Amino acid sequence: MSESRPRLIREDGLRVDGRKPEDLRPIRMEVEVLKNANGSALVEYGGTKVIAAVYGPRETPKAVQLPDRAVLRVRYHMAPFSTSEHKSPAPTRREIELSKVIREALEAVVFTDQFPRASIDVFIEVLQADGGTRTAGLTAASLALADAGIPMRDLVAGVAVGKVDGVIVLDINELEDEYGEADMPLGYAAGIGEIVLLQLNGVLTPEEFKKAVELGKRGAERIYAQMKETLHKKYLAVLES
Amino acid sequence: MSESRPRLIREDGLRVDGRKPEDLRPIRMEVEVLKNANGSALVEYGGTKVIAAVYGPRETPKAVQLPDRAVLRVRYHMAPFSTSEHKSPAPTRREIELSKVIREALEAVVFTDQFPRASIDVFIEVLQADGGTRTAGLTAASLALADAGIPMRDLVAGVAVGKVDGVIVLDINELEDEYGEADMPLGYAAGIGEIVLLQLNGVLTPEEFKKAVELGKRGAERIYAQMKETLHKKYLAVLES
Amino acid sequence: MSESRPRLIREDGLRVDGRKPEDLRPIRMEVEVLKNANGSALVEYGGTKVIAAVYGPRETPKAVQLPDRAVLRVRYHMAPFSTSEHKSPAPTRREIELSKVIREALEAVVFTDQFPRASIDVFIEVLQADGGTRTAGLTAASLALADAGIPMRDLVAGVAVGKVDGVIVLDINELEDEYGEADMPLGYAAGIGEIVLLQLNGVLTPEEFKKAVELGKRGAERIYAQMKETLHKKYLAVLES
Amino acid sequence: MSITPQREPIMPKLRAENIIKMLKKGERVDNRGLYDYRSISVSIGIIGKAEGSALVKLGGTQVIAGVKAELGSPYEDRPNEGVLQVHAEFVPLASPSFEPGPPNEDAIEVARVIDRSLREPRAIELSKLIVQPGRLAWVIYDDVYVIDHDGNILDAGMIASMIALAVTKLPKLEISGESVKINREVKETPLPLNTLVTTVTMGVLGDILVVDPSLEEESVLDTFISISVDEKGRIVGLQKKGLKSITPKTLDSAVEIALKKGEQVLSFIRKVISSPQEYMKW
Amino acid sequence: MSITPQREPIMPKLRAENIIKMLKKGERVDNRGLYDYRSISVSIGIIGKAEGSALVKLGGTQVIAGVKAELGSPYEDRPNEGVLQVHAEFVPLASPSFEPGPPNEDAIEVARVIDRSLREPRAIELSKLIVQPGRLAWVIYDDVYVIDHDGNILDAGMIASMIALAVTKLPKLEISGESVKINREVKETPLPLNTLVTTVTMGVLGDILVVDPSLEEESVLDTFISISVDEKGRIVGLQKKGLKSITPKTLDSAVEIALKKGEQVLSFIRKVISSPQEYMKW
Amino acid sequence: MSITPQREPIMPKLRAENIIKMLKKGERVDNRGLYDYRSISVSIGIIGKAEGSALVKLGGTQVIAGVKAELGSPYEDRPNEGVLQVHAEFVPLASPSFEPGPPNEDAIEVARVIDRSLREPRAIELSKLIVQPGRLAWVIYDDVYVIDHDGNILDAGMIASMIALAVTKLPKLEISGESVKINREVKETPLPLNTLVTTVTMGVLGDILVVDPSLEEESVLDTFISISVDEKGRIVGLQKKGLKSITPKTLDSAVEIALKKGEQVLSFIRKVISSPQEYMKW
Repeated sequence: MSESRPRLIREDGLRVDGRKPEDLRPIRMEVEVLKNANGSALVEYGGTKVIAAVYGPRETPKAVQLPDRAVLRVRYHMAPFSTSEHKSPAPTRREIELSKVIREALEAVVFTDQFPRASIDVFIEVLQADGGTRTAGLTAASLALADAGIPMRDLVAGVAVGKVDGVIVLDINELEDEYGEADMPLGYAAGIGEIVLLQLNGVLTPEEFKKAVELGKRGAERIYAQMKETLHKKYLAVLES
Repeated sequence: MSESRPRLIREDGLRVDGRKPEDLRPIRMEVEVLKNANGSALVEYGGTKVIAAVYGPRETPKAVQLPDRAVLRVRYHMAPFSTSEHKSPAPTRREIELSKVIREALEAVVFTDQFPRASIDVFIEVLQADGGTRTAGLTAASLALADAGIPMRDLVAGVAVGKVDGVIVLDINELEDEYGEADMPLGYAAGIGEIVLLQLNGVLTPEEFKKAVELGKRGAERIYAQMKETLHKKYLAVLES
Repeated sequence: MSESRPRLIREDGLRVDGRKPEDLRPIRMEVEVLKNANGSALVEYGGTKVIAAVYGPRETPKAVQLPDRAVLRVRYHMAPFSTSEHKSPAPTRREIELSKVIREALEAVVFTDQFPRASIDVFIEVLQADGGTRTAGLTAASLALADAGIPMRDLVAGVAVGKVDGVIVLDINELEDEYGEADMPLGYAAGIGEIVLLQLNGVLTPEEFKKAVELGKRGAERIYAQMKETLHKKYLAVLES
Repeated sequence: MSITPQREPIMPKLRAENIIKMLKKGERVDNRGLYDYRSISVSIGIIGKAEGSALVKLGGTQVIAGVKAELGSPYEDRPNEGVLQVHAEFVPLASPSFEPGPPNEDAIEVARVIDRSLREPRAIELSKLIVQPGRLAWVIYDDVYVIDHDGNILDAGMIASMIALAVTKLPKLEISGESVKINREVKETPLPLNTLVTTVTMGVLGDILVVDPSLEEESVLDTFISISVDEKGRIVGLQKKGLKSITPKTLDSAVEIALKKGEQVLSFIRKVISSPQEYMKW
Repeated sequence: MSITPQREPIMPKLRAENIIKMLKKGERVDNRGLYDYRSISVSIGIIGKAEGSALVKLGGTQVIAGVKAELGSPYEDRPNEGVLQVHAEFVPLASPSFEPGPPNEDAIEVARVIDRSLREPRAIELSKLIVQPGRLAWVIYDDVYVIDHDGNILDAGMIASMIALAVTKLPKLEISGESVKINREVKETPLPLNTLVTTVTMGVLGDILVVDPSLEEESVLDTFISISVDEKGRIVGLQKKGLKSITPKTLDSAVEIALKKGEQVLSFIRKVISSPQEYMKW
Repeated sequence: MSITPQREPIMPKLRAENIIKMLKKGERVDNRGLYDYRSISVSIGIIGKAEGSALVKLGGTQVIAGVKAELGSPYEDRPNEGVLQVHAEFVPLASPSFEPGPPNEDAIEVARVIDRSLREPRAIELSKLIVQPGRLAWVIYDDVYVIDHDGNILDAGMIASMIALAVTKLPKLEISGESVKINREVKETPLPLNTLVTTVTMGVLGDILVVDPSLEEESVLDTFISISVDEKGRIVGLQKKGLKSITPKTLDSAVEIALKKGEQVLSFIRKVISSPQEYMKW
């Protein structure tokens, strides 16, 4: 944090990658990218590349079944080559926590009560990590669930808001995450206006926090629109074929 | 063992902490110290602090059930802050062996045949280790079983006898354990006069061994009396309330 | 591979241990060497010592049962003292692969369809490793299966062919394995002329490969004959007793 | 893999409905107000072998935090700082629903939220814990040990950790040439702290917020939010948990409550650590 | 312990019989000839953070190979060489029959066959990857990541690995005195290669050989042989897999086919790595 | 967690009752006296690659002890001593009730009792196994490998360990400056021993003691006591095992028997190691 901390907001007020504080990185979305999975999606937020697959509703071992709803089983996992340094394949404490946080975000929107005793399995693989992997992963998971035809109350868009050099900025990249003052991942069901994931890793005043949530919601709404369009295109393509 | 081995018996014949060879350390006992467990006890032998909880008789996975008796499941475990150096939470070979030895000591007194297919689970947590943790743990487990109302042939009192600077001494502390010539943990059902736990870690002549067993029995009897009193007080308190 | 690579073919055309290229090492076989196992065998190829035991057909956990055949469960395992350097007991990736390769070699000959829902368990312990442990292990497993009375289409003999200093040689030892150009373990059901195990760890021209397979088959046939004789002797002994 | 958990413990339906009904009227089964903490009691120094320790009873929940200091390597990307390691163990002694074995996702989450709440506002001044830059540093282990689980483990663990760290004394270092050794006989230097921190955990029932939920309440509430605050009134961490969503409006209220309740808890912590001798009984 | 696996996925009996019947007539359900590979497509450089990477689609099978370079110790018995580590992960995203957890025997076998196929013909000149003899060497991690499993993972993983290694550029080393650091901003030196290598995997049905079996074919064929070949037409590895035996005569045919098909695959790899820019789209 | 085990193997009730009835009359199903060991046979040096090895057959029980010597760090609190590590593996080859996997509590107990029995009387003079004080020491691995389990693994393992250690020759060390290497071609220095040690294991049936119980006897007896003795007639270890208690009176008898039988076993061990060449057949 000390020596070579880079400057994150340039003199012209722009960020290290030339974005304005409220800009998203270029975002790419694609669904049905895998053959075996019931649903799948590839999502890129700038250099962050994530792929998600959904299997289910399917049979699940008795020991984890619930009588009145489906269980969600979610794994957030990083490929060994996704980070600057080679990552060991064993799940880290961070991966275990993020799997839980993403699962809980999805619990809030999936109509699990329609599939008692079944499981809906969501596998998220981070292929390249450049900031915002959990939120890109949540977006990908939501798209993959839609692609699998799992009924949901709403789609969920994920985006990380940060504070860098004192400025509240949208969709932080790895450099901004590492050297910034705060990283606040948000999962937002924009159609119904509900927050399904929220963490704060950093320090914010109450005013900054309010501003960050506001900026995050607006960013998520834009991502949400792109998600809708992506799914719409796919269904059109299906209808037209 | 070499360089800085401290003197364990002072010129006046007393031990490093001022006790006579046949002295116990100050012993504290308390039962019903936890809310969730069916029975619990806190036991201190000098600086050694141990807490034990009993859950059961309760349902147990089919794979471990026995048709004609309850299974005992016992875990002896040390808190990471219980030792001079920070202890990793993964169970050591020592903890695995001591869990077995304590389980077997309890098998000898619990009327397990009254609860076929059930399990009686005993969890012992060493909060601070200053010598005699397994025997203090056994005492605590026995109190917690009584507190849980599990029927037993007798209570069991644990105490470690040692040999330090050639002298057979009662209830050794950590320093005496580390630099002494022998550590002999004993579990004794004093009411029925039976030995339920016995190990020897050290070297004794047959005569010393006899003396050590004798001293251990006498010490255990004193601890046993205090256990009875502790339970008695609690039941009185219950009756009076 | 560089500095002190020893010469593997001497000026007289013989190998480091004095064998001709097509020579086997002294081979010892013994069956029924253990009391508990249903079948067992001890096999030595020179300095390589392997023991195999068979338990089964026996009941197996539901989760692994197959409705129309027995499952084979095979473990190839090296004793900690079997290698030059002390080996950790945890299974290595190599041991996991070899367990699979040996299991598949046995699948090809065991009449597993006669024992639906059962398991046939084969445990191979390498007591000393001096080259060719998997092939000696396969030979031992095959003998132990016969000793256990498990019906098979044929016995299987294992032998490793190698290329050392450019020469194709039979039954390589550890030195030849370490410094040679190729190690090709072969499992051969000589009675029916079928290959059940084949791997190549090294570089061969197509012509050398052909020659190596040929040499391996001839070597395996000799081992196969000794296996037959070993079993024959045992049954004679049984008949005579 | 994170899996939807079984709800534990299973509560009679009537009892559950009653708890909900009362909460909707602003009442709680234990007569607390919606924003009241249960009573908190503290015992300091109960683990003499630890460099610092505290037992916190938050209602029926009991958590011990034990702090140990060891020498180790600094992180490669932080060559001039000491190391903080927070771990939580939910030992089976504490609850019929805890299993022996490595920490599960709940224990890991508790430890990581406490860790971040300490790390982000630099509650501990890690730069003062370096011994030889790039080579040797103090490694501070904060172990959160749950011994009785009656709800809101996080706040109990956070308070216990904060107090244990605040009363921690580092052992003396004996340095001779290259060799550095710990002399645990002498413990003198307090851990350098920049601020106290606490978490405020609330259950969420629609737009109703319930501070410091008990185990019974936890098992009928689906959703929780924990907000970490420091002495400067800043938000230094946040974690939403549970199965349901939260609206932005409720989030605003939660922040407001957390700042207010957090201040109270921090005052309590300050009181404890300023007269530790009064809390040295167990 | 290796255990006879369940057959996955379970295929309708009629479908299975039809596949077999067709194979016996020399035909395949997807209209390929017995010795034809499915179409192969390649995307290079999709993982910018990796020193080299390639996504290979072999029919419906998708495999990513990512190559990372780190500094580490050389093996004790190879003090003058760098280290190659090949690992394969069959992540549960790729198939309903893959489970989370450490690599199972199938993933380990795939990794080890690729490893040996690279190691034995010295495809990578490891002696050029030593930094300080006996002390410091490049450790090259080749991670084979299966993301969609439609049969013949080995060949897809081998091709992806070979291409990823061929396009790998080592980061710059910044050496000052004893200290050696990796500067990943500058990646310049290609990995020194001696030859390209590939595997050719065939299903075995009696004396019929079926190149590049699809998942459907894999599930009706019991036995497989994978033969590794290099650019000099040598056999640099071989692995028989599966439940049945193979006759020496069929083995001879397999070698012949492998040499021929291997050459074709190696040409394809050469084409890709000689004009990598054409394959940089995903 | 230690769990009451299933009783293995299950024995016909009549057989069990008969064994008990006989023991009560002082008789055993295999015609031994109550205090008789089964026949012991020894093969030395069967593992040429080990620094020392012995196969011991105690009746139907077969145990191999293999001793390996490596270089490693001394323990921090024992900077002037070598290191002894005793491990036991109950491999599934040896019994239908043994499972593959890491050592269970029974295997750990056997290893630790052997370890303590060697360590406490300083059977091996560890101070002579230091190479560079505080930095480099011989690490002696004694691996107890059970290959056939017919009861009383501990005594078989102890005897095998003692013999294997007594015949162990350390490899030569090649020292040049800072570098120390093991040359396993030359093995010359015997391990420095101070005394021989053995355990004497007895089954307990009320006040009846049964030396060297067979597997059948083990499965009807609930309780065991193992007493370790050295050549000076001292008690150098003790472990009570099993489900029942033992009275002080029976304990006295057990000590008496152990001292007597231990002396006999130690004589046997002495005989073996004084003419090892006679025991080099397998």
